[in-house]
Amino acid sequence: MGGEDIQIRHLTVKFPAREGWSVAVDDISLDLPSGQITGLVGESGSGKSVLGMSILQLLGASAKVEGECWYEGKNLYRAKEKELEKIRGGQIALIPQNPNQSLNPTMRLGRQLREVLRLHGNRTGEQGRQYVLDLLRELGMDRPEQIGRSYSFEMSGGMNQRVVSAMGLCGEPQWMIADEPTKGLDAVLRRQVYHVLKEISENRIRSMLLITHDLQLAWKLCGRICVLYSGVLVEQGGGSELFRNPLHPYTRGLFESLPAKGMHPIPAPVREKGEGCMFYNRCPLAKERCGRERPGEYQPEQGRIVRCFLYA
Amino acid sequence: MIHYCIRKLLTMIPVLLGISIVAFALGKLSPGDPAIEALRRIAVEDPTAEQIEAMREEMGLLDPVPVQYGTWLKHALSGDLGESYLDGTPIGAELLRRLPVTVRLSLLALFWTLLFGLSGGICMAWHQNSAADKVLSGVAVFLLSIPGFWLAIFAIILFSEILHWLPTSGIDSWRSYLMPSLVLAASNIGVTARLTRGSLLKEMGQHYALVASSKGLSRRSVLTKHAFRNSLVPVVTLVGNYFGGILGGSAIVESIFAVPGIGKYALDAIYTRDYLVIQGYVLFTGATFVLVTLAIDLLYAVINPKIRLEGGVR
Amino acid sequence: MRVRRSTWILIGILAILVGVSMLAPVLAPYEPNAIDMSRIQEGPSAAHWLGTDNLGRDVLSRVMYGGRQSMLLAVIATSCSLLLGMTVGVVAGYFGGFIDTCLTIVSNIFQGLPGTTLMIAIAGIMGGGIDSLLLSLVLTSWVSFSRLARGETMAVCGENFIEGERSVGAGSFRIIVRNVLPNIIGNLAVVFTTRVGRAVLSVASLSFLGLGLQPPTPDWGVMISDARGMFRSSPLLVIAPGACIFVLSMCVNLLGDALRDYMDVRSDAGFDK
Amino acid sequence: MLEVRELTKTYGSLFGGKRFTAVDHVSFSLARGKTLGFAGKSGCGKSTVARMVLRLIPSDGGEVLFHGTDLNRLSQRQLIPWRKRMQIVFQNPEGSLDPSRKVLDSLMSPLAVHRWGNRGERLERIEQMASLTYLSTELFSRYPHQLSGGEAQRVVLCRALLLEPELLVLDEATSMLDMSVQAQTMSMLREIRQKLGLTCIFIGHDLDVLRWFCDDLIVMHQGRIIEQGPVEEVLTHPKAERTRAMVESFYNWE
Repeated sequence: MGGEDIQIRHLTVKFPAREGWSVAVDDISLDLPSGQITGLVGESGSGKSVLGMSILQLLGASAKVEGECWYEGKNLYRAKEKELEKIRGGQIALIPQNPNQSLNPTMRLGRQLREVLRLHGNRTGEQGRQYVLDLLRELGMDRPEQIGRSYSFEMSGGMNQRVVSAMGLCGEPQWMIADEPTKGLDAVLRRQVYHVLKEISENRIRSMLLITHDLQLAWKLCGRICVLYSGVLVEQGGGSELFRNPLHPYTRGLFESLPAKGMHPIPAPVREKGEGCMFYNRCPLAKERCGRERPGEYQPEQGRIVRCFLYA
Repeated sequence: MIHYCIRKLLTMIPVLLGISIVAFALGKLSPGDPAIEALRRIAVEDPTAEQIEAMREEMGLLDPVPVQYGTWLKHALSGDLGESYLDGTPIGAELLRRLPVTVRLSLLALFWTLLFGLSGGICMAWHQNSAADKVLSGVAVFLLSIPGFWLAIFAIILFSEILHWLPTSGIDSWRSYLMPSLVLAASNIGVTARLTRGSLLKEMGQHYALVASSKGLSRRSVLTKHAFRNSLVPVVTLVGNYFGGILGGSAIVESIFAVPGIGKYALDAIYTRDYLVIQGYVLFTGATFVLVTLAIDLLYAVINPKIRLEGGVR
Repeated sequence: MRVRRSTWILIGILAILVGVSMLAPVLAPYEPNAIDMSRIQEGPSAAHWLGTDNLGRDVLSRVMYGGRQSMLLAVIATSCSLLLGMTVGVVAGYFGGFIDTCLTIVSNIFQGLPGTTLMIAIAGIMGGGIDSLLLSLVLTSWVSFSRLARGETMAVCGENFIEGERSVGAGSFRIIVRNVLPNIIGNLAVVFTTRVGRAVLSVASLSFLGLGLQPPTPDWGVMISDARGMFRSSPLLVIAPGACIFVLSMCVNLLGDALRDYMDVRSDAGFDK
Repeated sequence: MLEVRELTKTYGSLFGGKRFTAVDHVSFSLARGKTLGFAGKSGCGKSTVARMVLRLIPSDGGEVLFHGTDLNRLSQRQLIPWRKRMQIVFQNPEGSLDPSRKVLDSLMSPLAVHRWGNRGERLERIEQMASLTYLSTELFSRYPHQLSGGEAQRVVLCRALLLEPELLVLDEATSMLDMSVQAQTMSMLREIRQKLGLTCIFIGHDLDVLRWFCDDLIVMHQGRIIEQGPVEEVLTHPKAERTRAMVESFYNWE
């Protein structure tokens, strides 16, 4: 268990837009240490999913990816397709968002699960079947044999969530990327997902990247948290410290808007966007400098990095 | 699955009835008086008004239309579609004798459609936006835009008259079917190829395909093992329509290549104003088409487990 | 979204085809039916660019005239089918229930008969000519519009904004005209285009069989039918009108594709990630 | 102001098969200026209740008394004047606006249906409501797909308020929005509710949001009301077993 760290250097991802390019991820450098869960937190359009998918090189042909992503001495952004196929599912697996749409509607679930075994690992035949059944049982399914014979549309969303989680685990990877696992779920399902992820992280895979907009989930699960705002990494730090004492004005605003904290909104844009900080137009603490210049990364205390001139 | 089959069978009945009504109506609408035609056949060249009236009475032409329809349908169901005005041969038997030729021709054309259409579509999707894709797309548009009868003339000139590879007309051997079936399939090959390409690319863009590649499957495996089967769903849905087009279009091709199928029979009948034959032709083609569509619907259920298991609505 | 250059070329070719056909009485060098028995089946010459046919008629003039009726027929018939199919489909899709069931059964019956078969039968029984062509074209193609319109209407009606309109008190007629139609008209337009192309081919095929437009009408299909046996001696008689049909139908098909791409881009424009 | 008695809705196929009761004899009342929350698992029937109150779908039984008039007895035509007194905002902002029409056209439509004023007056009214919902007039000439989720939802809200409704139904109106956008929308809603003296029905599944916005709460399960009362009371001292489980699973994950 464990594996190696993933190091992302100067990642920029652009998509073709009507005029020129739209930048989804803007020059992000980030270490994902092995052996713990790193949370990638942000709202829609912040580029968190794009960043996660870029590690597996699953962004599609139209995306333009610049930068480096080092894992086991290889730059994944430059790796050959054959090498990537070994890494995907075998070294780094994905728990996708939207489990109902993540499964092939015309293939039985059992076959979709065994497919991973065939690609990675050496369990075959009966041994493989048993392995999958155990895995499903461990994730809280009562009758795994029956699930193997079913199709995804016969199952509830919560069940499919477990199936895709099991699918990720089948290849016995070192790393797991969970992409928005609680998106659009109600409270009951959300708690189930939390338990599945916790179970996985405690007993199977310690190194995980959790991409989410769900601050509570991140807070419960993550050892480290990175906050993204419109393609820029604004703050990173240890999970509990970050939640106890958020530093970046955006992070603070985000926490304040939690229902439990009374839903105090981040102000609507009060001034024009400048050349500098991405948050400049909404920031209550903005100075004139913030509009001109991009803040660098500052380290106000051990283990915490903030992109804000307040900590310069 | 059983539910689905029963429902499909049930929806077939009004369609078959509707087709029979259309066929009956066509017969009623045809110019000329069937009584006079019938008298002419028994060599009464200049019938008197009484003779005509008596013949009408005998043929049931004075009954109310629904009753006439009922009688006609009863006869039709027992295979009696009347006799040809021209030579008095029973039309039902003649159609039945010719049907295998048309069905063979149409099924062969359907086979070409699926063979070339699917493989062309897969090839285009696999090499998306490359030169091969563009060339094949061009070929597909070419095939679906070219008038079939024009293509047939060129084919005969080239393969029969210049190269002497294939016979011009008739059906002496399997080689005789080759040219007509390919001409018949041409436009459908174009349509199928384009549809398959679009459908495959759409499935390749679905979330489950992305997840499949995240498991480490190569693009080829994602396409062949996951996307292909799903992409067949819209293709199979439309295969029924193509078969309809082929079956109807076979009349034109049969006429050009002098293939003795039911289409040629009907066209010859039109030139000799043998309206009962046309009526029978409509009924026969309609019934054949409905049966094949039913078979395709069942095939559809095999491909799409959602329908097989839930009898879901299409 | 800008219109691509290739689309402009297509529109240009189509405009030339339509324009030449419309202006044929002005542009054509000869009367299309003027018989000149002294010049039978001549090859291309300065006087007759495309030669003459077996009755000494000028092929170029006949080709120029040859698309007039079939194009007009195709457009009129397809427009009628569109109106009929759209009305039926929208009504069935919007109101659902019993009306929908009835209309679906009717359209199933028409779908249960191969189009060409019905066309041949109608033309055969009514005799060739413009009215039987019109009738058979409409009867065979309205179903494709009604099916599409029904499906699209049902999809649109599943959206919240229709419920929103209803909740402010808008009536069914208003909703259909102002909310449903604008949202489904794009896809209907795509089908309209491809259907016009098909109708041109159908008219030509029926005329070729002698069941459509009748000789001596200068029509592409009729011309090919007349010249069928003379291919070896004067191939231009078959090639020229056929090429016209082919180019016309290809342009219409490609225009349909361009229209579809345009619609897709418009509906995907909300893409942001 | 609003009184609902024994409202029922069943779904089922025409030819037998399983009949399914989506809403089972639901009764509640709502006083002017109050906000009533609905909570429960997805598929428990809470959205169906809301749609039946507005008669967007016909009910199979029961009464909806709005100012003493039973809306279920009115014909579609008789219903039109009542329509403008109650409005609804749906969950998904993209689907709530006609994709083929510009924002301003969508905003004009409710006023046009009720033949409200002339064009100038309509425009004035729209601008007035737009400022209340913090909508910039720049957005008026855009198509819905050019709006963000939060903007689209504000347009829908603005549209709903144009006819000065007394009752506003919010059907999971913020659950598809981002956290910060939700906070923005909700605080705006609270402000507007106070300014216009609106009576609201709020359907949601985030208990914290319900607690923050509502006066009373109804908890539904499989089409039935299993608990109702003041929101604090219900959430802090749940009586029904299922309510307790719901509160438990929301606040305590372990």
